[in-house]
Amino acid sequence: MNNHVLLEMRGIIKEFPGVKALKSVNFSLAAGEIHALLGENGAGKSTLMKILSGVYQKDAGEIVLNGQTIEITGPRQAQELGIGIIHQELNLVPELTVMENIFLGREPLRALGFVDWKTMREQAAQVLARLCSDISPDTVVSELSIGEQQMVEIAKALSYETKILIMDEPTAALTGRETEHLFGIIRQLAAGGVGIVYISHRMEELFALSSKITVMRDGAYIGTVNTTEATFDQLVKMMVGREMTARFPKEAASLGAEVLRVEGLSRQGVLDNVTFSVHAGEVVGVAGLMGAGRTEMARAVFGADPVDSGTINVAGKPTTIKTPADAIRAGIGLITEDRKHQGLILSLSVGENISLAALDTVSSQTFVSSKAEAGIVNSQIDRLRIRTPGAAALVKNLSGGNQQKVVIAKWLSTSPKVLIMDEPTRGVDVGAKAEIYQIMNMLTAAGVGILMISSELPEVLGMSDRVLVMHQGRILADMPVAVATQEKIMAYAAGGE
Amino acid sequence: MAAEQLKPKLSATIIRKMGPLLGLLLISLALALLSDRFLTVNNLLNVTRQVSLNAIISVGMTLVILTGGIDLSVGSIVAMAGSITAGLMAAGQGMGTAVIAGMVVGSILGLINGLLITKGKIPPFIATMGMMTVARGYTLVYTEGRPITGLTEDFRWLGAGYIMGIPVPVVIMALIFISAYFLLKKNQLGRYIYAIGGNEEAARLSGISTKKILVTVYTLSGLLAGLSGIILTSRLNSAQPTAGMGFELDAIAAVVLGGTSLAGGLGTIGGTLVGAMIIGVLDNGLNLLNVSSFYQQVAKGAVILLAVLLDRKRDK
Amino acid sequence: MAAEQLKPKLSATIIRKMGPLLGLLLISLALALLSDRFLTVNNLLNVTRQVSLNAIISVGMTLVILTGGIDLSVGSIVAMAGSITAGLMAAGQGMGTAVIAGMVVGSILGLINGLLITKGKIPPFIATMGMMTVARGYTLVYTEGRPITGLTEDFRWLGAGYIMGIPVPVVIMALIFISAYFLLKKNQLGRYIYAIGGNEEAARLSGISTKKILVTVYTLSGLLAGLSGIILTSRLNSAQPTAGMGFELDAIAAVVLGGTSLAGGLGTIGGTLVGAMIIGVLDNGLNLLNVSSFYQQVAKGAVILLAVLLDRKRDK
Amino acid sequence: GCGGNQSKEPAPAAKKAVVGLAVSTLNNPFFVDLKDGAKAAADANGLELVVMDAQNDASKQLANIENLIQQKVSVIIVNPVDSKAIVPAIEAANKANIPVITVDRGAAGGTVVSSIASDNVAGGKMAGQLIVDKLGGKGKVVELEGIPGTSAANDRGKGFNEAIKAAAGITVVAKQPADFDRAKGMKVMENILQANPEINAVFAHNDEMALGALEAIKAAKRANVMVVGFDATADAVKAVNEGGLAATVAQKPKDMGKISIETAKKVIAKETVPAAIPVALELVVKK
Ligand SMILES: Nc1ncnc2c1ncn2[C@@H]1O[C@H](COP(=O)(O)OP(=O)(O)OP(=O)(O)O)[C@@H](O)[C@H]1O
Ligand SMILES: Nc1ncnc2c1ncn2[C@@H]1O[C@H](COP(=O)(O)OP(=O)(O)OP(=O)(O)O)[C@@H](O)[C@H]1O
Ligand SMILES: O[C@@H]1[C@H](O)[C@H](O)CO[C@H]1O
Ligand SMILES: [Mg+2]
Ligand SMILES: [Mg+2]
Repeated sequence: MNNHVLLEMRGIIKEFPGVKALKSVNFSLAAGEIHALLGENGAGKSTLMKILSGVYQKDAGEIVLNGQTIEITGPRQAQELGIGIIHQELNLVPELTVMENIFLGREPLRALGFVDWKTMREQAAQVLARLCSDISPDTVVSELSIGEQQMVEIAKALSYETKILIMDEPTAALTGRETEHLFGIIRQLAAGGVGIVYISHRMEELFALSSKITVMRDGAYIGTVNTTEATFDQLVKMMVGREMTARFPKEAASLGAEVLRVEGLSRQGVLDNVTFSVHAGEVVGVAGLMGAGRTEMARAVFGADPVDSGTINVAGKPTTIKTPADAIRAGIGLITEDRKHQGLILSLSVGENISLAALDTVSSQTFVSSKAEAGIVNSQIDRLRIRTPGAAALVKNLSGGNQQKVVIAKWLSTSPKVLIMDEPTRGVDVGAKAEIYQIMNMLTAAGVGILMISSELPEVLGMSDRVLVMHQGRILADMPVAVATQEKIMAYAAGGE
Repeated sequence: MAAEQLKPKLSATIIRKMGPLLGLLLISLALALLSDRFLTVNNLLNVTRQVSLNAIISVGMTLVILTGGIDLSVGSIVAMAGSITAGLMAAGQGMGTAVIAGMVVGSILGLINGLLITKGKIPPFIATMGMMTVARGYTLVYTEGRPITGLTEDFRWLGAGYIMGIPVPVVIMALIFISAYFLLKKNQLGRYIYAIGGNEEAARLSGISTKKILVTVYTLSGLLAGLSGIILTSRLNSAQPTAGMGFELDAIAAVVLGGTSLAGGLGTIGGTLVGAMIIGVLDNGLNLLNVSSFYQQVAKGAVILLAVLLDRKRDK
Repeated sequence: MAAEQLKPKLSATIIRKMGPLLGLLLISLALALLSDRFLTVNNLLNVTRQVSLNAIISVGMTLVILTGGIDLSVGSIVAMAGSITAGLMAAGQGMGTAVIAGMVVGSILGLINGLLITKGKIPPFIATMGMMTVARGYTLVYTEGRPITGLTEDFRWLGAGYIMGIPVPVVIMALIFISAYFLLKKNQLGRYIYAIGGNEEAARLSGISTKKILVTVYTLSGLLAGLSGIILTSRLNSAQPTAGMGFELDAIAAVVLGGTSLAGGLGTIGGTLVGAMIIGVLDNGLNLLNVSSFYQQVAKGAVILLAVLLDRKRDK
Repeated sequence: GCGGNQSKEPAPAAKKAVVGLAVSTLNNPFFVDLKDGAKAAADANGLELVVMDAQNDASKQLANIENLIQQKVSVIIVNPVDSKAIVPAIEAANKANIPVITVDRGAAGGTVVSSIASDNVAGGKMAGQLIVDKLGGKGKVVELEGIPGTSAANDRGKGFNEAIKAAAGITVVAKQPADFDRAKGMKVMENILQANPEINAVFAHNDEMALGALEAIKAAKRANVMVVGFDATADAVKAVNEGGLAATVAQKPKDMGKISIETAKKVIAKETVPAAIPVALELVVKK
């Protein structure tokens, strides 16, 4: 076997103003190995990989590639060294086409810097075909859904020869089918001798895919284990430093009256006669493949997008919802799937983000009472155990999981009757996930109805009371969780019976 | 650990906020050393009065820039509000009516800017650039290209009077800055302004009526430009159809020198006051030092660049 | 289904691109009906020659705006490059040396803009605003506030000559537009310009040296402004220290009227040509119709707003 | 407390007296000449001259004069951006007991010890009369206007139109602003030429626009169009002598600058000076 050591990172240290992100981390990767990197949100996984791919420069430590100590000074140089990366955050140019994005910075050229479009299109089509994707190379990226954009990112990383391929949560926006294709390709690459670094918060993926798992905690290296010898509980303990009880700590709440009833919601080409209801204390899970229209449905109910027809009842009363403000007034909250662009104001503090949708309740005449505001902000920070230096810290400096909790806190501050959660645990570590599930329990116990859109089937099955399955803008199935199985859901999601 | 992390960040923020003030003090120190006329009570009152016109406009510009927008029409609004105020007084109206009319005109032009931007979806740069041309043209039509005189006697007080030894424009400016400070720091509207500038879509999805707030902000900018135009008219004891040309650039420079980001979402009103003072002190100082007018332009541009450059470098 | 979806999108794109052209045709039609002088070969050549100065600057402005930036210094660069070219000729240098020197001056000023923006991290609006003031001031210093005359005879050809019946400035403009078209459509640099405007971080992570490209773009903008200044000097047979004032607004208007987004990443060079023609035809038409000077400004601003408004509305 | 100290300083007998000159703009050769004339005269008369440039902005000029008052100059010579808007500035100088002299353009109020000016209305009339005479009272004329709203544009236009109206056979076929700017003068003239197949004369409110118009006329190869400018700048006088321009109204800005300094010197010496010093306008035609 060709499993010689490709890469050694030793004693890597990296400090950001006020944060020691990496405190002497070691990591090594062999050719043909699929090596998972695991750790809580903010443990330093992305930072370590950004150093390897030339985005950040290390403060101290050593990187040895093929036996040679090297300095990586920029993304271009990392590429030339054969290091490819799929970043955690999408990094596409929305105005350019799929193929232009795939080959950005490495366009096939003819004389005088003129771009060879034909070759570019052919090669892009080849990579996309390898991923079994039907995205056209000529589509403008802004017209793609997040999931599709994620596929383009993957195609981009696959489009050139790498010796090391880093994948930082590549499946966060993918559903089962695309994930399976991707795994096939990853195994194929590894068989060809490529060393793969795989970061994911989905534990079952790590067990299915990786051969080794390195665990980090608080910027420190904790240890490396062989996947076959590792157990779920052991890994979690390494990650969070304590035992964790249950993965899906679902507590059944008693169902109350109907809090949300949506009837005949339609929008040309996107939503087709969507009808469903949510009761107080109930979690309704929504499953479906990428682009099934789940996000569109959530946005339509929330008044973020216009609809052609349909009625909405909140707590038994017919309600007209034309804007998000209408929805909030009626008692609906929406946790968007894209927290960076739609959920958070990155330039504001944690506290200002948390109180943003509930300023009315802490103001007299439009003047904000700092005391009342601090009251709700601090109680949310405590209640959700948000890890932040304080309410005044900038939200952009928190880890992904904690940012997600800030978004949840914002909506809890409005005391909603119905909370729509679109991919609420996307990119969130197991520990924080369990905490979010506990929050959901807390809410349902208090009589809140939850509509939870999720692409993780275990989560849908583990946390819902009822499951809806969407396909091409329609709800194809509405069943109690007791009768739902992965296979059944997948069948409906694909449009079958 | 939490407290530990808070400290370095806080002091960094303070330095960031103090940067412009430091710049102002340095420039003032240099001028005080070069000219014995600079650091007199009289001259400082003089500078502050000169600064007040731009500073008042800059308050509105700060709000606009905080939302991530820009207002190029303020100079033309200065001229139009001033002309209409003067026109009414020349036609026999009292000062009160005329002043209110001028402020209403400024507000309406600002309102139109806001509607063009929110309802018409025209980028702020273009919407307010169009307004700049139209309002200037209309002012010329209204005044027939001539200055308007024959203003009432009491009207002069606005630009030339004193309240307890402080020039009236300075008092007005102070009141506006204090209000703006509270608006931005303590008020819901202020919070929403920062939120829109930080991430308009997220603000909208948090239930904020972003359009209403943007319209309010441009209206306020128009109102303040109008007020500044009225004070200018009083100072000159006549309305000039060509008044206010280029004022937009001085206002934008004041806001940016004060540390507010043109991308929106970040900045303070106190910074803007400091920024406006830097420009005013520079103008005044270069005059006192008898720097040739051509070199004055070179120097002014260079100092502004240098100040922003140092500010940004320090940030790194 | 894919093909089905593709069609409406394609035709929508075409309409989007045709919008400005439609506007130009409508305005031209109106003018042709109002004035029998408008639609003559002579006048059309005349308009095109007048437009060429702004159009050449607008090509550079298009590149800059596509990256998400802005260049307010072009008007001052026009004056400085023109003055230095004229100054050299007046001092006895030949036309060739003088013209090259003028273009080098434009490029250097653009280069400085680029460095201030990339190395100095000054926002483009502020960096080029500072340059606008400094370059204007320096031009006044250099010319002592007077026009420079005494240019060589052959130099006149650049602004007043013809090549096969076509005015030389128009030929130059055409060559520049064709080059820019290929640059943006077919060339790698063009890709990078769009990429930086669309998502600078993504471009950087793709290994593109964004700074180098930004510096190149601002340098090109300076070069083209310089060239325009040289042609203007030839047209006037003298260099004016006040030349080019306000040119930046016309160039920005041309780019935006042409459908390019001020946020960067979206737009075409063909649109800019149409945008520049709209402004030129408007100026020419209002002159032909002998519209009173005051109303000209109102009309020009209103038409620009209306055009952008319709363009944006249709987009919805 | 330092303001009081300084006024108690002994009067610097040996120090040169300082004269402030607040010019409307230095972007225009006319005012550069005025300033140069003043500078030369100040040097010759042992005075220190402080020049301020308002860049054609009335509010900037007010600030300029306030700053001159802060410097406690002995005399302020002002070339107003606008005759009416300058009044508060002059009143402020009056209050500070600094004598004020106006030059080129007058002031509509305040106490001015002497005003040195050419009469722009009269100048416009002279230009108009010349055109009427040369055309034999018949023909089509164009008026290129200065920056809308400036007193020079208003007054010259007024004088010109008074002269033209007196001749029934003369019609103004186009009247467009070109902002005292040569490039705009050329562009506007090009368009006017397109619109009007027959044009006999052009009056431009200053030489810059006249020279721009001349280039446009030459390029269009239109013969027999007489162009009259205003200011008699060096370029324009040269063009008159070469037969390009028909005439220009000379304002003698250098003399204005010189006379204003000489007047200031007399004011400092407490001599009496005439309240109005007219500077002769002169029609410059080919010698
Ligand atoms: N540019 C930055 N400036 C300041 N702090 C940063 C920056 N990038 C990361 N950090 C901090 O460094 C730490 C490590 O972050 P990193 O993104 O590497 O975590 P991660 O393990 O990838 O987490 P996640 O699973 O949420 O993606 C966190 O505390 C984070 O807030
Ligand atoms: N910005 C956009 N422009 C054009 N089409 C879009 C856009 N966003 C989404 N779509 C399309 O709308 C449809 C529904 O997308 P949506 O994001 O609602 O799906 P989803 O079920 O929420 O999937 P995901 O798992 O990706 O969130 C898809 O066909 C998608 O391609
Ligand atoms: O008298 C001057 C000159 O004619 C100049 O050309 C424009 O401004 C006027 O006031
Ligand atoms: Mg990460
Ligand atoms: Mg979705």
